[in-house]
Amino acid sequence: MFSKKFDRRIYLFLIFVFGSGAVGMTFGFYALWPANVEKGYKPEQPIEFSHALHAGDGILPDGRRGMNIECIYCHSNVETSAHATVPPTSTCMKCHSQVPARLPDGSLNDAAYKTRPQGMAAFAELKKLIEDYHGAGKPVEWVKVNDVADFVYFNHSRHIAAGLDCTECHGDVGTMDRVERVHSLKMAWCLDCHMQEPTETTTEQYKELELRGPIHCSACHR
Amino acid sequence: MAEKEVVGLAGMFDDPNALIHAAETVRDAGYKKWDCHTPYPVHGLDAAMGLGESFLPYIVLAGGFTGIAAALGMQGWMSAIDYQVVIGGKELFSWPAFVPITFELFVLFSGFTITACFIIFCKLWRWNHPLHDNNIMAEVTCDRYAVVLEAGDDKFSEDKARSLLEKAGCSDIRTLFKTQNDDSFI
Amino acid sequence: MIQEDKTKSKIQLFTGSRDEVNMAEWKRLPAHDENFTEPSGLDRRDALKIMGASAALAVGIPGCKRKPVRYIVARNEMPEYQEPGKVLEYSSTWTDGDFPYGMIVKVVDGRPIKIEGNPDHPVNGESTNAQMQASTLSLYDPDRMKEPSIGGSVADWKKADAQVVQAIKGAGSVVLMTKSTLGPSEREWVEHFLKAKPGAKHFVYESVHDTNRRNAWKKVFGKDGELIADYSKAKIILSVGCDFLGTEPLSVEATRQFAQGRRALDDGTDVKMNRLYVAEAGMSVTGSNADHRIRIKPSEMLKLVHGLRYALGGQMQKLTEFVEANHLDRKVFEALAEDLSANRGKCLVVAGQEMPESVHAAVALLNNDLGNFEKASKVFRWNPLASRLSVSDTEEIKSTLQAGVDVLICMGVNPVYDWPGGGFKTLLAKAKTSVGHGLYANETVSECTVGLPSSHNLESWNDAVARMGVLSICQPVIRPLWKSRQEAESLMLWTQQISDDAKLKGFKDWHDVIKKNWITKLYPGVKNGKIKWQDGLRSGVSVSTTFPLRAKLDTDKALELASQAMPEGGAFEVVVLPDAGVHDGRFANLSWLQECPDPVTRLVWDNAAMISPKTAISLQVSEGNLDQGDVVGDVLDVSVNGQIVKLPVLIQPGIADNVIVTTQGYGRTKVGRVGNDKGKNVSVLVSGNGGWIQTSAKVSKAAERYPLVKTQKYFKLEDDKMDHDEFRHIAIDGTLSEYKKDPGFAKHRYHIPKQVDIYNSPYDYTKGYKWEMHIDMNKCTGCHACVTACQAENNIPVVGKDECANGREMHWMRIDRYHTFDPSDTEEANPTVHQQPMLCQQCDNAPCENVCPVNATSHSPEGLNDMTYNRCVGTRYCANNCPYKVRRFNFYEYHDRNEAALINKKQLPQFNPQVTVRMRGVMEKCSFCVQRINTGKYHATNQGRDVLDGEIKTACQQVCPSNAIVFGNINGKGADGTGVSQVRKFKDAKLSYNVLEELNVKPGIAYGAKVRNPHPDLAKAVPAHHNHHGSSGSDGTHNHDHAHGDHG
Amino acid sequence: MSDSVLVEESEKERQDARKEEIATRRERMGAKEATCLDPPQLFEEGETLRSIDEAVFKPVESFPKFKWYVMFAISSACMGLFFFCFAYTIVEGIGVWGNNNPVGWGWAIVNFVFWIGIGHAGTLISAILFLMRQKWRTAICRFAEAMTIFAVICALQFPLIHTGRPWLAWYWLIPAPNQNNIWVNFRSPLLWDVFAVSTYFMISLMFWYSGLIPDLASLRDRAKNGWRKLIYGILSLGWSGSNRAWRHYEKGYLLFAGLATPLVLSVHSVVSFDFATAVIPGWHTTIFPPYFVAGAVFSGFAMVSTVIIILRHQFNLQHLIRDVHLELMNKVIIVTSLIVGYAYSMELFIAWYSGAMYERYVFMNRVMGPFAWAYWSMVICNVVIPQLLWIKKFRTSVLLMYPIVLLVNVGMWFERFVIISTSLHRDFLPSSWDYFKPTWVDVGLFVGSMGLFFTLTLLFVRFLPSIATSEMKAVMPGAQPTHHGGKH
Repeated sequence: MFSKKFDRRIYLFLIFVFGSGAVGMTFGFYALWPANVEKGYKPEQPIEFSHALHAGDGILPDGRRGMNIECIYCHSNVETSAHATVPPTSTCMKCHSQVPARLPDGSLNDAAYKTRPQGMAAFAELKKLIEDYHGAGKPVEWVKVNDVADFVYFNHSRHIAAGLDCTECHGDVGTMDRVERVHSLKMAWCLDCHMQEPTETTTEQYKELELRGPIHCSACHR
Repeated sequence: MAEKEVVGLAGMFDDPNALIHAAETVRDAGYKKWDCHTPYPVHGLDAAMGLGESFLPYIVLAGGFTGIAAALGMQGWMSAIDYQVVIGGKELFSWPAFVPITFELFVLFSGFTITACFIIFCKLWRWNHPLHDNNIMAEVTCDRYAVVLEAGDDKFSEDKARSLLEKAGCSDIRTLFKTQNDDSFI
Repeated sequence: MIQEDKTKSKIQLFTGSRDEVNMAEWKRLPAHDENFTEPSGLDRRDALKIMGASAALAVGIPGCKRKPVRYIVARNEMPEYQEPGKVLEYSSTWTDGDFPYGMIVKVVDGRPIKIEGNPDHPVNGESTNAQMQASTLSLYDPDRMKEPSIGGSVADWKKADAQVVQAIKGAGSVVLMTKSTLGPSEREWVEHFLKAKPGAKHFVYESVHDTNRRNAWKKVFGKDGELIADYSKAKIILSVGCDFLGTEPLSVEATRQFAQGRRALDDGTDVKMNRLYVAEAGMSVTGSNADHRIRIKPSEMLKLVHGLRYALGGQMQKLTEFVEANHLDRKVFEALAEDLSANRGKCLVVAGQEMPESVHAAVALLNNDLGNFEKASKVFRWNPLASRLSVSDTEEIKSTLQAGVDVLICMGVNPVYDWPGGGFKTLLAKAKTSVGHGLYANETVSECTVGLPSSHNLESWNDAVARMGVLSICQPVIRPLWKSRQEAESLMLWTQQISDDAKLKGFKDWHDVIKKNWITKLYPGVKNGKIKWQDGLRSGVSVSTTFPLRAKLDTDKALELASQAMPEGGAFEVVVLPDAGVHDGRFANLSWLQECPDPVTRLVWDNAAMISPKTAISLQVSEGNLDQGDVVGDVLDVSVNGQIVKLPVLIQPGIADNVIVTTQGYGRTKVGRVGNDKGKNVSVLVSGNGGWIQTSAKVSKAAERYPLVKTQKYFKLEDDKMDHDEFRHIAIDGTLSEYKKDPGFAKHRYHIPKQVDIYNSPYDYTKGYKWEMHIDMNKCTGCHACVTACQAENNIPVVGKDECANGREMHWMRIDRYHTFDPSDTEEANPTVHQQPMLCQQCDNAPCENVCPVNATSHSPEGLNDMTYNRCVGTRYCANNCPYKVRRFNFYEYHDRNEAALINKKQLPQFNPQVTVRMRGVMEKCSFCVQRINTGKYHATNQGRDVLDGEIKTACQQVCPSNAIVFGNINGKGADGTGVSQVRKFKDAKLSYNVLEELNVKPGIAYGAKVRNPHPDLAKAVPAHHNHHGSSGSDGTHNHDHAHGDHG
Repeated sequence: MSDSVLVEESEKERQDARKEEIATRRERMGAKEATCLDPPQLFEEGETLRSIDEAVFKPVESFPKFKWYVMFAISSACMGLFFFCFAYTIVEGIGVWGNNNPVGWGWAIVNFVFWIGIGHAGTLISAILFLMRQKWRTAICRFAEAMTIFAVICALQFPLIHTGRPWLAWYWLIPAPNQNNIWVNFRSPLLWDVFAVSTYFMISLMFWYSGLIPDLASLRDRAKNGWRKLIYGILSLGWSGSNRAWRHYEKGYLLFAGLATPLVLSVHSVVSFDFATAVIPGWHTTIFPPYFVAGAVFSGFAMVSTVIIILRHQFNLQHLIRDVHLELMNKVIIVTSLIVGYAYSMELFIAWYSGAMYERYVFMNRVMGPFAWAYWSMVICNVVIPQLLWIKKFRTSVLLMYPIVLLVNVGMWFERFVIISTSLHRDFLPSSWDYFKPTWVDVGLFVGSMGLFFTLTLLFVRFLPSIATSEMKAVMPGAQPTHHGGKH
């Protein structure tokens, strides 16, 4: 029974068990590692709103040119509030009840202009906005992309006042047709920045601690 | 049945004193590849076989110190360097609080080292043994003692070995044959 | 649709300004038909649970990797002033209670979440009481009446109105019963109604009222109105059964003024110390703050006052006779008489609203003798416009109803529950049509032919007069959640329909009435009335200074009234008082108030027969074996006029012997799932027209037993088994003379060993922000407003009676009460009471932090002991290792667990979005309102400046009527930018000490030792233990360092 | 199990062989009259190497008796209760226990410390007695080591389940990299516990298993059935009894014993640090580490006696685990009982002597307060009753000693209960004082953990040799050479 062959079988068995365990663990950890899961989240939105068109200044695949609208035009509370705030549809309508929409080739949709707002509704997405939502008095249910857990109390205004650019967390939204999550927005990712050398905008207390931002618990959790 | 390959010679004893005597005889005869098999550790056999002190303690000590280094390194790095969480007004590297874990890891690493040494030096990675094939194993794990001379030894020849064992006072001498074909891998 | 985000909304404080509700916007505020009360999607707890579950399944399938999809629901139009997560503050008035305090309502995303006092309001300022705090809870109460009903079946308003109007039109006799706290506009429309319907009668009904006092004053002063005492101006205060710091209507103002009169801490040289004598039968909040307390049966009160009058008139003999007859301490009375006569015009004698008219007349005479009504004296003012109406004669109501009426309208009153002596149900049944208008389908409303749901205080327009010259507006901050209508509007609509007066028909709704009245009555002839109206809404109150008014006492009439002797006392006397939490029962469905410990007894969820220890021995009853955790105690049969109530026994030192004290407001049967069947209804023990004192009651031990739950079970600072030296110096007090000799006596009371740290803290607390708190026990009266405010601010769950019995209440802040007794007081009859607010001490060397294995509690550079709920695994080690035992563990999922007793999901909108809702298995504790600190700090930092002193206030600090709590940056400058911050000043005061300082945990909260002000002749007796301990204090140079040095 | 045929030998043949053996041995040893100074007689006359094997391996190689099935059924039912209560607690929350606000730790931690303490006797018997060359340990060391492992398994259940969120606790307590970038708190005694107890478990397991290897080899070689041979063969890791292996094995075993000895002291010291490093009066005492270790040894020996008395009776091992072994264990029980008794009195004395009022109060409260019944149960069971063992009759008679060791187990459970509950329920501020009352879940978990322990024990005696035969053999009279071979 206990031959060399027996030994080899046992070695093979052990190699198989530990090997597959190791491979499985590695794969499992990689697949479940929150940073890997969270990044790249790009859900479909009720209205295919293009940040690239509105906020970007590049040329879109369909030839339209980005309008380079400042973020704060729509996300108007970002400098004063914890929330950047997704604008009410009335904000969209400030322009879309006035400004003519453009056709895919970039030319002005004169027909739409003349018969507005019904004409503009020719554009399916705009139609949704103008008729299904704003017209019907129904709120748009945007899918949250850049989301943190409920026990994290992130304050936009503090970060803006400290001199951060929107893109540092949200990525270059101006190039995104559909918004995508570019960072994990996990605690470790936040700490990457907070533990850096202090900058000029850091408050005195954290400068003394040689930190860019606070790293104690109640800074974010309460 | 074809002629079997001889892998060694086993001399069986019933008395530990005889075993010691036999071991001394074999040792003095200058054999290198040989062993004694006993159901329990027999005192004095190491000397009788010409084996020195086990070197295990030094390896284990090294393992233990690795544990201490790992413990202090881990605790220091995690508490004082990587994320400086201030706890109860204590310093970040509050070493007195790190002592218990350092000690535990010393013991743990030492223990793992012993186990590893067991597996390596007691050859616990090897299940096959010629004694199995010649039905001697059951006796030496119960109540008999065996002196086994391996065919691989330079001085080994079946007749000389047999006479050596006889000289050592052995009355039950058995030849160990290679019984199984182990060529195929699985 | 009201939230930016269905699942949560995070808000920045301090951005809110107090705004008018634009009428157009108001109509757009969330209403019951929107997805307001049923938040779809996940709430925080679910998210937490899912987090936990997914972590538990950490090796799960990669396919289920994403958390649930969450949405941002953007509005179509953003209402004016609103921003997602922004706190809007609206001025309003509290009309739910017995006094119209001004309040600020904090509204987030259309949800009112917190009540604060209105700083512009001259009566209460920024302070509130516990009941006001619970207003937001009652708004969202799912047990409220939701739609009108006719004959028990659901109806709509149109039908109900039609039926009521038709009934009134065809009726020969109409009776309108209202509560006493009607605002001026409501009073006006009651008049309109009575004019429009000849033969209609208006009765004012309350089960708790001050009409005995008002009637007496009316008789002796010759005019209707009320005397308002200014406690800050009095050097000697004598309370004759008056709980002016507790259940009396003006307690918030009285507490502030009383505390102003007890200043020892601010500066050693500026001591201002009144002396409070309390003569009472029960043990009240006021009594527990007394310098001298006289335990006396209620039937003896009149004699006491007369005795004092004689004594002041030189006839000491009469007083001595009285004192000896009642086995009281003669020295106390001699001291009292001496104090009163030495402080003519600067003393106050007040009598409780429970007292009969004769006592009030006698007290008025006593005050008159003492010159307190004279012009030079500032202790009393006459207010001709009282906030409350006098209640009607209950006998008159009874006889009217017994004669049979066609229509009976009960508006906001609940006589079926609390009619004195009971039995209103039969009277109600005599009315052909009965209309009940109430917040709940309560005992009365459910008996009425037509039941109508009232809108909540926070959903209604109203005005209120606090006193002459103080007029405030109540404005809605949310559209009615249910199909309810405020009572006044119903009355207006009915009046319009039965009246021929065209003027009345011009009003569209109650808002019109309030607006017009405000503009025309307050500013007659002012052209731009609209601006005045908006100013009014913004500040919430209009104050004109017409005070002080005075009244002249008609001594003959007073003498005549005062000579009406009180009935002689029998074997047992019963006193029925309003409850500190649920008042007269109207707040019975509010779990915060049910679980808020009684300020005196620490009883929760029940009322009880409170008796003295001696009475308990003579009745052979006990509270159960509390030592063994057994709270099931004996029950007494209390019988008055043949009516028996079974009341569980609560033994409370300080109560007069052979007196049973109990509280109203319990034993509700139809109020809601929280309040139903809690405690016993004692209204049968009360007789009509303010008969709360029953001098001949029969009391016997009943066969059954009943569990009574107190959140605190032990009240002594020393143990009987131990040497008398083993006295715990936790709540430290001393006398005024002791303080004058050694202002630092609190630190010298016992030996504190020299303290050495083996570690140096990594933080330098002398720089930047370091948040600390100071609690002045001189000012704290133990009213418990802070406890409820903390609960409202921090989403603290209610756990229910059973869990409280198990010691699992969740209050982050509690007020510890301790009793000490004079060594001669072997019966433990008359305790000296210590009240000590106890909350997380934010220790710099926090013992809780060291023991947490997962770093869930750690220290912030600003000195806060952070508790990170999401990191906590719940070992409870931190709670064990907390010397102050202020950490609270979520043994169950309390927010969801018990549908009936607890805040359930429908009250989710009340939750403060700034604070994480903790799940089961997580430790929690006071965070110094870190959400307020952070938002305040962000606000200041964004503006490039430091936080100013007083800019950030904790919830408990903000609500405290006596300003006992001071919070701030210990390293900061004063509010004016110079000097040091207030908290630093207080902490550096000599009177300040740390609880359990010898443990060297370095608490961030310091306490100001209580300085008692007994009469110098009696100072030795009180406090009891100090002769034994510490340095004698005779050596003025015996300073702190010395105490440390000589034993180190 | 199909091969559980005993090696049949005719009774006569066997007796003859034994007689012969005795005669030769006597001769070899130079028989003389026994004196009281002689080491205790650990073997019956006539014991042979083979007879030990047969006696020890019989339960493993034969079908169990009906009694075994009955006991197994009962204990596994209790184990079922344990897992039910476990699940119930996780589903409902810690609220189903009696814990409340001042008493944050209740029966769960009592049970934890109790089981850890039980476990310590195993290591002590194995390691410390090994270092002291106490030959009598060989009969009981294997069982005691197994008991250690099972007791630690029982103990490990409690720290996990007593947390509010065990689904997070099990991996947040390990310093593993994570997305929050946050580590554990190395200053917390609970984390020391995590390291100490898991180290203890690992070391005990390795120690126990290394001891098992030669016996597993014996079992392998005795096996007739192929599967049995295969399984024991794999488990014995190819042990051949080679002296070149024995050389390292002996040294390694000695090192294990040398490591396990300070480890066992450290583990219970660390467990006692849970209390000793806290600020709570009654916990904050420097006497705790030695006091806990002595208590652990005390309770452990009592538990070994409790179980082994039944075991040897069940499997007819009286000739190997002899009364003399029990007597020796009882002597250890007396000594440790005196140590804990000293600790109890010293606690009271120091509390009085310290003059610290909170400290004084806690101890007065222990003696006279609401938990006095628990305190006095503890004193009577742990200090008073064991004194009966001074009487030889009680030391040697199984019937007389059995109630005593049972009561020691009870008393030691109460000791932990007294330390935890009485200190917590009344500490500094009287306002927070309360009482602790257990619920049925508390009781279920404790009784259930007993079930878990006995289930594992019964499986152990069924499938593994419960006496270390190779060690027994080594200390048998005549087993070692009379003259030690050296270089001639």
